Amino acid sequence: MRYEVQLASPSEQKNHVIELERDASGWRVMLDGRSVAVDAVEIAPHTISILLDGQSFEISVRPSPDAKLKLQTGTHEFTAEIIDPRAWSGRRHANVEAQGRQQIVAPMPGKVVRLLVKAGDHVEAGQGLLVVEAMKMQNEIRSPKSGIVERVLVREGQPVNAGEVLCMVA
Amino acid sequence: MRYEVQLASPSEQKNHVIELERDASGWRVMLDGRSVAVDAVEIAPHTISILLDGQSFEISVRPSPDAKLKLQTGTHEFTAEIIDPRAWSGRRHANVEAQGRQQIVAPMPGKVVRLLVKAGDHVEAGQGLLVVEAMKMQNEIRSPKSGIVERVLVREGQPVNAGEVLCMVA
Amino acid sequence: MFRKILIANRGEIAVRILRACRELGIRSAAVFSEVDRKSLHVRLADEAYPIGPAPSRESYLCIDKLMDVARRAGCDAVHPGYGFLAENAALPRACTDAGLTFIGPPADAMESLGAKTAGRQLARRVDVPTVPGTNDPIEKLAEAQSLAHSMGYPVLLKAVAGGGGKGMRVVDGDAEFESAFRDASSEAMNAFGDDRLYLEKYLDRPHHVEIQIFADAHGRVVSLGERECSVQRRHQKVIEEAPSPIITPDLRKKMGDAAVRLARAGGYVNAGTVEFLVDANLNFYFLEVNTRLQVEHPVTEQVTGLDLVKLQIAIAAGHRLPFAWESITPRGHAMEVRLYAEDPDNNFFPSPGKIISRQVPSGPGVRLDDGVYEGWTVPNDYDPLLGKLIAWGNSREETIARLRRALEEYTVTGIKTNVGLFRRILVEPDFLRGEMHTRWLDELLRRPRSAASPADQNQTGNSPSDAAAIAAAIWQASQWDRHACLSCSSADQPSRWKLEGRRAQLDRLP
Amino acid sequence: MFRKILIANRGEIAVRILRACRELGIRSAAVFSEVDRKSLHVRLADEAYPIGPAPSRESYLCIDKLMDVARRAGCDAVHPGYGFLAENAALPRACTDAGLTFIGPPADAMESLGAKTAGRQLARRVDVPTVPGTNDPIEKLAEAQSLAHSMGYPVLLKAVAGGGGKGMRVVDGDAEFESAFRDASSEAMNAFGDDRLYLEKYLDRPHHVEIQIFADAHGRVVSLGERECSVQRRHQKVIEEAPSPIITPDLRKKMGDAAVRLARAGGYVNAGTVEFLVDANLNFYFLEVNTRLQVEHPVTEQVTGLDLVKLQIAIAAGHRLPFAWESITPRGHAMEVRLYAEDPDNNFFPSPGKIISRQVPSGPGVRLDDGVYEGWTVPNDYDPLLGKLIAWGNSREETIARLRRALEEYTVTGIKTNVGLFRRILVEPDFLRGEMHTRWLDELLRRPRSAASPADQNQTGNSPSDAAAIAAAIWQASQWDRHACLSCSSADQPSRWKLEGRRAQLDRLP
Repeated sequence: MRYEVQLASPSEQKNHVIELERDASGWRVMLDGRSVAVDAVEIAPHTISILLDGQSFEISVRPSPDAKLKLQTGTHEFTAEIIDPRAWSGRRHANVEAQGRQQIVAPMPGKVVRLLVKAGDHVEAGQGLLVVEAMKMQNEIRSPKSGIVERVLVREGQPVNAGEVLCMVA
Repeated sequence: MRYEVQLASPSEQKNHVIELERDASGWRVMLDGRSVAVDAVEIAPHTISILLDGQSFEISVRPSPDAKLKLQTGTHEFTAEIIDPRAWSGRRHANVEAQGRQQIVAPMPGKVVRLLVKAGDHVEAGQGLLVVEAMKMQNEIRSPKSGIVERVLVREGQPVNAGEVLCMVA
Repeated sequence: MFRKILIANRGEIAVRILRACRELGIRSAAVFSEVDRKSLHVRLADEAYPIGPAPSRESYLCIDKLMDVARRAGCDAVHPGYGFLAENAALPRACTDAGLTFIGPPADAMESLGAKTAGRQLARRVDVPTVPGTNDPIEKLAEAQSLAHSMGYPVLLKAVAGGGGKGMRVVDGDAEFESAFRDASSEAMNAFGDDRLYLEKYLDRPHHVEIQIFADAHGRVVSLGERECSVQRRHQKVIEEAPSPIITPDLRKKMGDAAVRLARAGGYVNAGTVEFLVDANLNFYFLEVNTRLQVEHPVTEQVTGLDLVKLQIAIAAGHRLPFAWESITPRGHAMEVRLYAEDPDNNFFPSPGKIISRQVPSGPGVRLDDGVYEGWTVPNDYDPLLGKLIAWGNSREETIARLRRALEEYTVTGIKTNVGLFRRILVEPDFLRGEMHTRWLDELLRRPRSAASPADQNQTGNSPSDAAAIAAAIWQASQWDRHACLSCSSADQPSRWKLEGRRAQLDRLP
Repeated sequence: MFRKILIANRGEIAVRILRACRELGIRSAAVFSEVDRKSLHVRLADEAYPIGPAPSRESYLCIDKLMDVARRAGCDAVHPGYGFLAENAALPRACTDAGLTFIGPPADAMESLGAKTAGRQLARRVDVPTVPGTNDPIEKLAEAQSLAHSMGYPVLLKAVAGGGGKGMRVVDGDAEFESAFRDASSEAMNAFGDDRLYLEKYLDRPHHVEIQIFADAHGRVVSLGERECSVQRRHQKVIEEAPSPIITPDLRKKMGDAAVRLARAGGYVNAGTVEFLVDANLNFYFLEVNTRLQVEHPVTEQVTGLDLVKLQIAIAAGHRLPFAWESITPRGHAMEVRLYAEDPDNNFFPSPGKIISRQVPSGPGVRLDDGVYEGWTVPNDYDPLLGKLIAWGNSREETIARLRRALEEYTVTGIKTNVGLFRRILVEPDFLRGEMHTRWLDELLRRPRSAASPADQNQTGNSPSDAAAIAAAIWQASQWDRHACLSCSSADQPSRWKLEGRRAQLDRLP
C-alpha cells in the first residue's frame, strides 16, 4: 500500500511517500524510498508508541472534522492529509483561499469587550480589530492582512464561541 | 426509592437502608433514617465524586461478575450487594458455603513450583498446601481450615490462572 | 493551632493550601463555583461547598458567601491564596468581624503597603529607592497623559489593586495612551474589582528581582532571599528562579534589608514579597509589595527547605518565626515554569477545553504543583494557569537540565499549552547566561523563528516528522485493515506491526 | 562523557537511569522483553530494542543479547540498575570484552565484596565486626543444618549471589531446615541464576542500617551517610529513611569509616552499599555489600542533594569525586515507601493486571520514582515493584506527615497495592518513635487489627462506608433512571443530583 502524506506543522509543510507492504509475517515500511524498521503499538486510545530503527516516539493521533489527522509528538504538532489509493475522497486543497476575503473567527470562547474598527475602515495587517475577553485576559484579535473591513458581525458585550465569525476583511 | 445495601469490607459487614426520593428539582437522601445532603457527580467513568453534608469523598464503582458492586474510596474497599425494589434478583447469600468442602484457588496467575501435600493428607488450618511462583516470588498457599486433602488438581511445574482450583480440602 | 481552614480560592493554589492543611492535621474546606464542581481542589479537599455561578464576582469574590460557608462549616481561619480577594482589605476585616483568623497581613498593613501608590509613598519615607512615577492613583486621564509625556515614554500603567500582569500596559507614546488606559482599567476592574491605575517610568531592560519576607506578630521580620522573575510575557511572569543569577551576596543583603525596613514600617505580619527592578549597574528600585503568597513561592521553598504555606498558617496562629535571617541557608538552585492553557503558535490566546490525555513528569528534583487532571475541562471563566513545574538542582545548569527533561516528559492533548515556549527559552544562550530583562521574552517572541529547532537538527536518524508521517499512514491503514487494527481492544496482544517491527529492526541495525 | 548508555534493566529503575542520561545529554537505549513493549521505560527512552521472551533468563539475564544490542545501537557504556545482572561479575567482564564501560564496580571488586561469603571474609580481615555464621557457601545440607543447630535457632539462610529478600529464609528449628533450604535455593536460582546459600545467626530485634559509599577510580572513597531500612516484610525492605532515628553522630562516623575501610580493601569503585545490623546497645555487625545502586538510593539523594545515578555515570567516565566526606551536609529527613502490586488483605499475594485508573500525588516535598502508568498491564513475570514514593521534610515528623498526605492522594484501581499497609504503619506509635527492628513489621502483621482504624473513628460526620453505601445506591438508581444518569456523556452538565445536593447542603448545614 502506498500513501502520500502531506504533513504540515506551524513552520513548514512537507510531502512524504510511505509504502506499507505486507509480507508473510507483517509489514515493511519505506519512507521516501528509505527502508525503516517500524514497531508500532497502541499505548492508549489515540496514542501510538512507535519505534523507528529503535528510536522511540510517542504520537497522539486524532481525526479532525475536515478529514485530516492531527498528530502530536512531544510539542511537535502536525496536520496530516493522506492521499490514499483506496480513499474515496481525492486530494484536498487547504490553502486555496489564503488570499482574498478573510473571515476573522474567535480563537476561543469568550466575550467581545471592545470593537476597534467598523465596517468600511481600512486596516493594516497586524492591526487590532476587536478585543475578546477569555480566561480573565483581554485578547486583541488582529487583521491577518491589509484591506477593508467588510462587515462586523458582533457587538460589544456579546459572548462568542470558538470558531464563530467575528468580522470579514476583504 | 428504597434500597437495602449490604456493605462488606475485609474487616466487617454492615447493612444500610438508603432512601432516594425524587422531588420537583432532584433528590433527597436518607441514610439509615438520617437525612444527608448529597451532591454526586461523575469525575471519570466509574469514578464518582460525592459530597455528603459537604464532606468530599471520591469513590470508584465497578460491577463485578457476581452482580455485586466493588467500591473503593482511598484504601477502603467494599463490596456492595443491593436489594432493590425493582431488581428481578432476590437477596443472595454469599456466606452459605463458608463451612464444609473448600476449593483452594490460585489467588493470582503463576506457576505451581512445589506441592506440599497429597490427597488423603490431614492438614491444619494455616498449613501450607502448595507453592505458586508469581512475580518472582514463591507464594505459599495455605489451608483455610483443618481437614483432609480430598484432591490435588495440579502438578509441579504447571502454570495456573487466577481463580483456577488447585486442590480441595474437606 | 486551627481546626478547620476555609480556602477562599480555586485551582492549583487551593490544592497547595489544602495539602499544607492536611500535613498539619487541619481540616480543609474548599469552595467552588458552578463550573468548578469537578475541579481538583474539590476532589482533594476534606470538605467542599458551593458558592454560586461561574463569574468570580458572583462566587470567589463574594465575601458574604465565603463568610457564610466559613460559619456554617465551623472554620476558624481563612486562607485567601493569591488573586481574587487576597489583597482586598475587606476580606481580613470581614474575617475579624466574623471571629475568624485571616491567614495574611492585617487589613491596615495591607492598605499601607499593598495599595501600590501607598507602598511607594512609604518606601520613600524609609529611604527605599523607587521607580519614578505617580504616588497617587490617576484621577484625570489628561493630567496623567501629560505627566507621561514629560517623564518620557515608554511608561507603565499599573493597577493600584493588582498584580500578576492584570491591568498593566506599557505605553510607547501619546497616541496609545487613552486606549491603553481603558483596557488596563477594565482588566483591573474585572480582576480586582478596583479600576484605579497609576503611572511609572518604564526602565530600560531591568531585571525583576523580588525579596520574600516573613514577619511574625512578635516583631521579628526576616528575608528568605530573592527570586529572579525577569522572564515575562506581557508583564506576566512565566519563569522564576532562586537565587537570581545577577545578585551578589552584598546586593542580596542590601535588598533584603530594604525589604525588611519597609515591612517593619508598614506594620507587616505574615508572608509578603517586595518587588524591585534592578538595572545594569545593580541599582535597585522598589516597585510594589505583594501582601500575600506569590505564585512563585515554590522556588524559595525548594532552596530554603521551608514550607511557606505552613509558615503562614503558624504565624497566623500566633507562633513565633522559628529562625533568624542568619540561619536560612539556601541550597542549590530552583526554577519554576508556569504552565498555561494557551496557544503559543496563535498569539498565546487562551485555550480552555477538555484535557483528553496527560502525562506528567516525576523523578529526582522535579515538583509539580498542579491544579488539573486528565478528563477535566479547563473552564473559560478563570486564569489559564494549569499548574507549575518546578525543578531543583545543585547548580543553575543542573536545574535547567532537569527542567528540560521534565518538560520533555510533560504532554497534554485536547488543549494547547505553553510547554513548547519553555523548551524554546531553556536553550536560548541569553537565558543560559542569566542575561534576561523584563522585556527580553517579548523581544524573543518578535524574532522570526527558524523552521527546525537546533535540538531536532543535531539528531541523526529519524525526525519527529518522519514518525508523524509514518504514524499517519499506519493509522490510516488500521482503519481498513482489521488484521492490523491498532484500535482493537486486545491491545496487549503482539500485533503484526510489532512482530514485524522487531524482526525488521534486528535485521536492519547497523 | 559517554554518548549513549545501554540500560540493562526495566521498570522504575530503567526510568530513573534514563532520566539521569537525559539530564546529562547522553542518549539512552532501553531493552525490552516481549511483555514489556508498552512499559514506561520503553516509552520514555530515546531508543528501545527487543531482547526476547518474557522470562528473564531469556531476555534481561542474557548477556549476549545485551552486548549485541549495545554494539548495534552504538552504545559506549552499560548501566545495570539493580537486580537482574547488576551483581553478576560476568556482565562487567563481557562489557570489557566488548569495549564498553560498565557503570559499576570492576568485576574483581564485585566478587571480592559482593559475593556474600567473600565479603564476610574480607570484613574480618579489616576488623569490621560480622554477624556469626558461615564464611563459605553451604556445600552439604546436613553439615549446615548441624551448624545451625549448634549456633542456635533462629538462623538465616541467604543467597550468596543475592539481595532484596530473594532466596532468604528465617529458619526457626531443625524441622523446617530442609524445606526452607529448598525454597531459598530455588528462589535464588530464579532471581540470580546462582543457587548457593550461606548461613547467618539471626540477631534479636536488630535495626538494619546501611552506609552508602562512593569510590572513584583515583583512590577517593567517601561515605554519604546511612539509611535506616528496618521495616521489612519477609526480609524485603518496604520503608527506608535517612537519617536513621537511632544513629548518633559518633556511630555514623564509626560505621562510615568501617564501610570505607572495607571498600578500600576490596578495591571498590563506583556506588556501593555496606549493610549492617545494629543491636539495642548500638553495636554494629557487617552483613553484606551490595555492589550496585540500591532501590532506596532516593532517600540519600533527598537529604544530600546529590544525584547518585549521575555520580555513578561520572565516576565510570573517570571523573574524580567532586567532594570530600566533610563537605556533605545532609539536610532534613527523607523517607521512601515501596509501592508493590500485591494484596495486603490476602497474604500479600502478587496482584498483576491492568491498571484501570490512577491518581498520583505531587506538591511540596514529594517525589515519585515511577515505572507504570494508567492503562498499562503489570506483567506477571517480574518483581511486583510499581514505583517508589519519597517524601522530604525538615524533620522526621514533617516527612511522615507529608508521606501520609501523599499516600492519601495516591489511588490505583484495577490491581491491588500495598498503599493501605503504609497508611497503617505510618500511624503506629513504635514507628513514630523510631523503634523498629527487622522483624517488627512481620510481628505487627500477625497482630489482629481493629475493625476501624483510629483515623476513621476520630472523624465526625459521615464515614467512608456511608459514602460507599450511598454511592452504591446512586449507582444502582442511575442504571434505570436515565434522567439522573451518572454515566451520560454530558457529564459537565449540572445533574439533578448536583443541584439537589447544593440546595440540600445549604439547607442542612448546622
